[in-house]
Amino acid sequence: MDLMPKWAEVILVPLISLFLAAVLSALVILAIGEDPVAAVKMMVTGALGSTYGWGYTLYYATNFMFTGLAVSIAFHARLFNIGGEGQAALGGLGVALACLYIPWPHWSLALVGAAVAAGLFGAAWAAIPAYLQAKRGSHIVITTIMFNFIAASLLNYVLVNMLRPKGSMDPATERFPETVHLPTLHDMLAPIGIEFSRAAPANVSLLVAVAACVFLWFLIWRTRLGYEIRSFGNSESAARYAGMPPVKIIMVTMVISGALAGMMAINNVMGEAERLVLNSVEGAGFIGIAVALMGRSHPLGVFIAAILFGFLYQGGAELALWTSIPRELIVVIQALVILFTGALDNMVRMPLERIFLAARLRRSEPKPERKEV
Amino acid sequence: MTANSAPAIELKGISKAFGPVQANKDISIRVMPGTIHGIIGENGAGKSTLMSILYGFYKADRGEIFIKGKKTQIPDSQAAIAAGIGMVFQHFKLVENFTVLENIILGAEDGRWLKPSIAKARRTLLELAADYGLNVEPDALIQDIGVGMQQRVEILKALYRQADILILDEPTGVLTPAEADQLFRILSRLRAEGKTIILITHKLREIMDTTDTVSVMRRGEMTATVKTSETSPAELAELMVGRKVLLRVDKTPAQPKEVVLDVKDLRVHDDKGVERLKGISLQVRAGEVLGIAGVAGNGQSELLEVLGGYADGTGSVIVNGQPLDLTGKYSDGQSRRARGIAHVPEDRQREGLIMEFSAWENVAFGYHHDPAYRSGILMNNAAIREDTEGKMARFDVRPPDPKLSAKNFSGGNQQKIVLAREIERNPDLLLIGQPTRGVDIGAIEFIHQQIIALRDKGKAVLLVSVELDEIMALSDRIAVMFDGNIMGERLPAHTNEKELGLLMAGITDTDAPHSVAEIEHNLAHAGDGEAK
Amino acid sequence: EPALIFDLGGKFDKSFNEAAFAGAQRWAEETGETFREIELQSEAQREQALRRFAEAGSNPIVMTGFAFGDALGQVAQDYPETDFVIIDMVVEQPNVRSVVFNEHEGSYLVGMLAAQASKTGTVSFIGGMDIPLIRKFACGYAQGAKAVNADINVVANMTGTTPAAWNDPVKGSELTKAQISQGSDVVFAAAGGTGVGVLQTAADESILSIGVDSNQNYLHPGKVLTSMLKRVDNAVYEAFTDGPGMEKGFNVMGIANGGVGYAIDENNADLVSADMQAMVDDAAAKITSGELMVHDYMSDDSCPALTF
Amino acid sequence: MDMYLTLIQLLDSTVRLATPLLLACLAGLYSERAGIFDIGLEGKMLAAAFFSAAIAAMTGNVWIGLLAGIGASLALSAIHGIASITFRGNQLISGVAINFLAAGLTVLIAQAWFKQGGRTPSLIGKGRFEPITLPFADSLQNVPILGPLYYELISGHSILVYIAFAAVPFTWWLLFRTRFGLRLRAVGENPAAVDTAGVSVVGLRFAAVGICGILCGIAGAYLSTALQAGFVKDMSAGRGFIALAALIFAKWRPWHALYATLLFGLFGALETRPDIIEQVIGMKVQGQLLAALPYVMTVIILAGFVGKAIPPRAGGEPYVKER
Ligand SMILES: Nc1ncnc2c1ncn2[C@@H]1O[C@H](COP(=O)(O)OP(=O)(O)OP(=O)(O)O)[C@@H](O)[C@H]1O
Ligand SMILES: Nc1ncnc2c1ncn2[C@@H]1O[C@H](COP(=O)(O)OP(=O)(O)OP(=O)(O)O)[C@@H](O)[C@H]1O
Ligand SMILES: [Mg+2]
Ligand SMILES: [Mg+2]
Repeated sequence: MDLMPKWAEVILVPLISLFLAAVLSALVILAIGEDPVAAVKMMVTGALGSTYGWGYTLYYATNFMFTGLAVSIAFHARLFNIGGEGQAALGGLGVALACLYIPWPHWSLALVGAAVAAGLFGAAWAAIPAYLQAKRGSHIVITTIMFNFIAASLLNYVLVNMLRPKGSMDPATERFPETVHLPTLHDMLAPIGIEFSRAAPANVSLLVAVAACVFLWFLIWRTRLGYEIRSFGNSESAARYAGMPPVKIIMVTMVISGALAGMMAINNVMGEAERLVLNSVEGAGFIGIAVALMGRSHPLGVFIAAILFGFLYQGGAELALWTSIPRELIVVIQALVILFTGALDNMVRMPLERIFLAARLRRSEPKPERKEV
Repeated sequence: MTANSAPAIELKGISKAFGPVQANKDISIRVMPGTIHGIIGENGAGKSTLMSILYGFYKADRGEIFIKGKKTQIPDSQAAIAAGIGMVFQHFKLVENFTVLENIILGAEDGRWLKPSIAKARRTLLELAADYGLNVEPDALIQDIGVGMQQRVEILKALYRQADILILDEPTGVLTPAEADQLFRILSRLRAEGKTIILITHKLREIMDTTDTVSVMRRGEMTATVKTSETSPAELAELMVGRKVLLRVDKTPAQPKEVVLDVKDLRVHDDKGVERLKGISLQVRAGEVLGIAGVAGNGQSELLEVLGGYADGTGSVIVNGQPLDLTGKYSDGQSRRARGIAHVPEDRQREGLIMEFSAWENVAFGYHHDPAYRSGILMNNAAIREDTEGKMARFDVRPPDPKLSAKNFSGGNQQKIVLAREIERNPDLLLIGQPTRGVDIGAIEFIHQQIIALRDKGKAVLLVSVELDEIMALSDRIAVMFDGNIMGERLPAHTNEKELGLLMAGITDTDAPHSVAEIEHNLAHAGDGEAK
Repeated sequence: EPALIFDLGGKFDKSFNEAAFAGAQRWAEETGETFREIELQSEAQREQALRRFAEAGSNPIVMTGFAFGDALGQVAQDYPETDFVIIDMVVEQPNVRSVVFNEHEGSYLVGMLAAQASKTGTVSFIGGMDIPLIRKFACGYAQGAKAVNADINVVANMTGTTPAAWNDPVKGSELTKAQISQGSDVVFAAAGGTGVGVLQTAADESILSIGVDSNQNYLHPGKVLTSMLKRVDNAVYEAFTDGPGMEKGFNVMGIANGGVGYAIDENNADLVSADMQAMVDDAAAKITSGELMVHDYMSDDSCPALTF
Repeated sequence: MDMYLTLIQLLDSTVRLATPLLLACLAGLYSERAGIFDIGLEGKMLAAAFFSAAIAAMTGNVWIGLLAGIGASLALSAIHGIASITFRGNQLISGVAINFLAAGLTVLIAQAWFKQGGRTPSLIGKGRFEPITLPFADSLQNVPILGPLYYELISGHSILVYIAFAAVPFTWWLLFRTRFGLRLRAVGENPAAVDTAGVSVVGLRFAAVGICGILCGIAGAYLSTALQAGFVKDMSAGRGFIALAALIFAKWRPWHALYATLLFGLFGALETRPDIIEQVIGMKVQGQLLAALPYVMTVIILAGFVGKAIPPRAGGEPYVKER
């Protein structure tokens, strides 16, 4: 018998974990001498109190959807992709090259082209660790970490020595041409009469991210490939027995994962900065881990968790702006979420399981024992 | 040894649950000093759990333990060792890349520094070897010695800690009959010295031959404790399963036809480069069951794996006149299925099923590319579910609920799901490993019937089992494997367990007299040449 | 309410950003008013920070660092009612005031002091991020040193090629040690927060160092020869004082208008003799009068006194 | 001779830069030998760097600072232990969480305590570890060849450097010559064997994780109180990951850990001396390449192209007796 009903597994456990993380975060805020209630209020007004706030919240959420999905699909194959950061950085390079060197007639075509380029670059960056894992058994966690650093060095080199326009001092590409500028929510909602802040960077990539969520749900739960990925993730030996080629599954999964992480760049590089700067990913690759853990690797969960983290991110930025609480508060919250929903999962789960078991035994006691088989 | 001396061990009211599984229910037992006490019971009856509690590996939920009449708390193995208990686990607890000596002193070192401990252990080991004939190479790495030797190391570990109560959990599962005989001689020696021994086994013969008293467990409960001299195998079997047992399979003589599987000079190397199959040849015809007997770990698993498509090999394998791809692109489970080969793997939980998947998802497992189960790149879930309902009904899987996860079925029902999936494909060749491991008597009968029925439909069956009884009952021909070779083939009617046992120990000249030492040497050095 | 945005080195880099902070503080103390501020955490936040302050109605908005140039070019258009001040960069928008400094002139002066103080005949320079602006420092420094001692050996290193180079004291320290082993006994750090490590190591190893932007003489009294002052504080102070509606356009701050200079205080009084000071002041006067032209690296991307 | 002095200077720099890597690498070695993977070395170092600098700045006593740094690192170790040993959680995820926790908390606390944008004040006087001049260093300084070697390279480091180098033979001896070492290695290979031998798996693993915490604590303290005179945010700058790379490079062996970290330290030293590289190999090498080199080399090692690295067998797996 399952120890817990499904609703407890998918809703109760994450909620309790989240609650614990929130309580600890509040304590941290108290400890640095600030008022948690006021902080939360400020975060809510800053992130959700205006279309400007929403615009940033959704902008960040878009990033996190991509990276969260990237980590999730890898989790389904029991692969831990810590390399989202590097893959997204490379995706940015793909976007920059596509936008700078191809004369796109219209943003919509540019979006498709840039998304493909971003996906390809991200996928390529994930494919190497995947290949090494599949063929040489190199632990993918370590190799993807290493690839994050290598990506940082590579991008640094490319921006400083190759893509930096002549005479410019900062290591960044030049601005993308006007034609590839993506419509923001302001542009998209104005025709239907909704006034949305024009300063906020949320843009059409949000729709792409939502589509990616739907696509991934379909891929994982409805297709034969998804079935193979899940099989492999649950039991490698069984997948081998069934004749599902491990090399193919690892490669395909990681390529999809890397492509998703890379595609984040259509949001931050193409949609927001409109040029490639150093460290454009800003840790979103790592936040993807927290998002995937909290969302239980389910696309719907990832969607919700990404919005939550978008809120935290924007709210945290507001806090940093108007109070003396540094932005690092978000990093602490993120750490606590990863800790409680990921590493300390059993701390929440074990007592719950015991409670449900006891409840079930109590329920079944009065009746004469019913043999199950 | 006097009648009124306190029992060496007394357990009172021991209960233990693993989550929802009640592995031990209110168990009480007394074991007198200087005796060999047998415990028998089906798979999953709770024998290992009970002994692990006595050894402090698990903690009981309830109950008391008395050692030599004194109430003793055994919260961990340290306490058990202090109380003079030693245990040889069903699955050995050795550090593979440590030497024998290091394994022996682990946890029983003298003082903080290793050198003197090792030196002392080396001396003691020599003495023990002289006393009991337990010879081992002290500086060999565990990963380089055979299972029989590993078991010796486990026994030596217990003796080194001066255990006077020794628990052995299914010690003979990995031994040849001759090796087992030697083990039992050692146990008799130990008993003669006043040590108390608890012996867990499935094999009624071992119980009858060696024990003084025997306890029977069933479904977590202790059903009886009797003097061995006052009982019979039939009575024990009945106590074990709760009803009369019929250990015979009704079958008509085989009518072999054309050769379906033709294997020639098949070789397999494991990932360390050790040769596991050393060029074996065999044939299976339509309408017959070829049984492969042998001690676990002599290449049977590799044989199934390479035929099933998930290990690479060299040599020639021809199925229905067409060669099989042994290393290339078409050497995988999918291609094998396309060739009419079905495979019930040895370990259903690791290979045959995905425990987290529902029954219907498992029924599609390996056949998810089947046109009936798919639509385009998608899975046709509705069709699979419907098909699963039919299969569950025909194979009497209980409960017949396709949505239930595989982990929530009992072992026997899990095995039935795998069988239904593979047999209903109506394959030309069925590869089947350990078909009834961990399955209760009722289900065993059903499974055996299914295998014979497939044979009678004119299909070829290659059966691998470590249970000699099962091999004898089902096979039309028996091949014995030892150290990656086939030692010989026999017809069931013209052989017996003794002869098969010698073959299983690598001795082909079965008519000549053989010393235990020779057999031992053989087993210890199986696979040596390549290991280094 | 005016706002101030610090670049990646952070508000307390003891140098460039801290000078800006000091200017804002001075304004706040004198007027009793308040200002808003934020330290950037990453490249990608520049635009958000600008927009957020503009949205919230801060005016003027002052930012320190060339790296804001691109983002400001975008944002300034969206908020025509807001005045922006950018330091170290020129942004041509009607509502932007661009303040740049003649760093080469100030560096020239401290280069002269370095050459006079050096006993080994080797002085050195440690830059932060390798960009033309920092080369401009190095080039002025080398010219000043060579003006005193034509044979002097000038060793120059850059910490890195990315903004992280502004905040890597460990590397600054290792570079200093490397330069000491090459004979240097006066080191000039134009490296933001990295300079903290340079000055520390110089003090530990008993050589002289030269601070930058702010007056850093106090960091290791008696061990910092002088500091090349870049009056970012004045620029910020003036921007805040002028307030909304200020004069826009292009401001150059050089020796002539007190924008750059060198620091003498009680911490380094013993290190700089009256002779040294006289010589340097003389050069300063000549620069002011136009009699002496210090070559500006950024004018033609080359340096007569130093190769990179 | 000039070349020789340059070389000495380069090696001197190598030693300084290798020291934190070595300490962290040995820290990881204890933990991973006991079967607990630790990608949280980075975070522990960072936390230790902050707390040692902060407490040293407040008390003016670097030894109290060192203790505080070790304490902070141990606290994070305890979290890792509770998550991965007690609650049998995913060790990798726990490590990731610890890295973020340290990155965030150090800045938050630094800001709350010192209001200097996530730094500590600069350490002065007794607030820092000063270089130690070994006996006779001054008098031997002018002996040709050996003099500079002894004076520049061997003498004149802070006490923590000597501790780090002494930790190598000590670790070797502890692991391979003592009862504790035998058990520690066994628990990383097969915890069930240790358990049934009557030794506490949990105890051993916590001990290993604790040692790991202490060593990371020293590594962090070295960064902020010996190599530097104060804490700046993110000061560990990926060194924990390089140490992890070195650990794999060293195949979990103490002496090899020394060689690996010295090699990676040399890369760091070379980054500050582009002139030397140019002299030796005759062309300019991009700093980015040097920065990436340890990671690239680790990937190559991991891929098994140069000697396969086999981690302890039970590594990364929680020890589960009852399902
Ligand atoms: N560590 C464990 N966690 C959860 N359940 C367990 C564990 N060990 C055993 N069980 C369950 O407890 C029951 C009794 O198992 P046990 O191993 O004691 O049986 P056994 O009599 O030794 O069987 P076998 O003959 O197969 O060795 C089984 O249902 C088994 O699945
Ligand atoms: N490891 C386990 N985890 C969860 N549930 C288990 C586990 N092992 C057994 N069960 C549950 O306990 C019940 C009894 O299982 P068990 O294998 O002991 O059955 P059984 O009575 O021996 O049947 P069979 O003879 O078919 O094996 C099953 O219904 C199964 O759901
Ligand atoms: Mg058992
Ligand atoms: Mg069962």
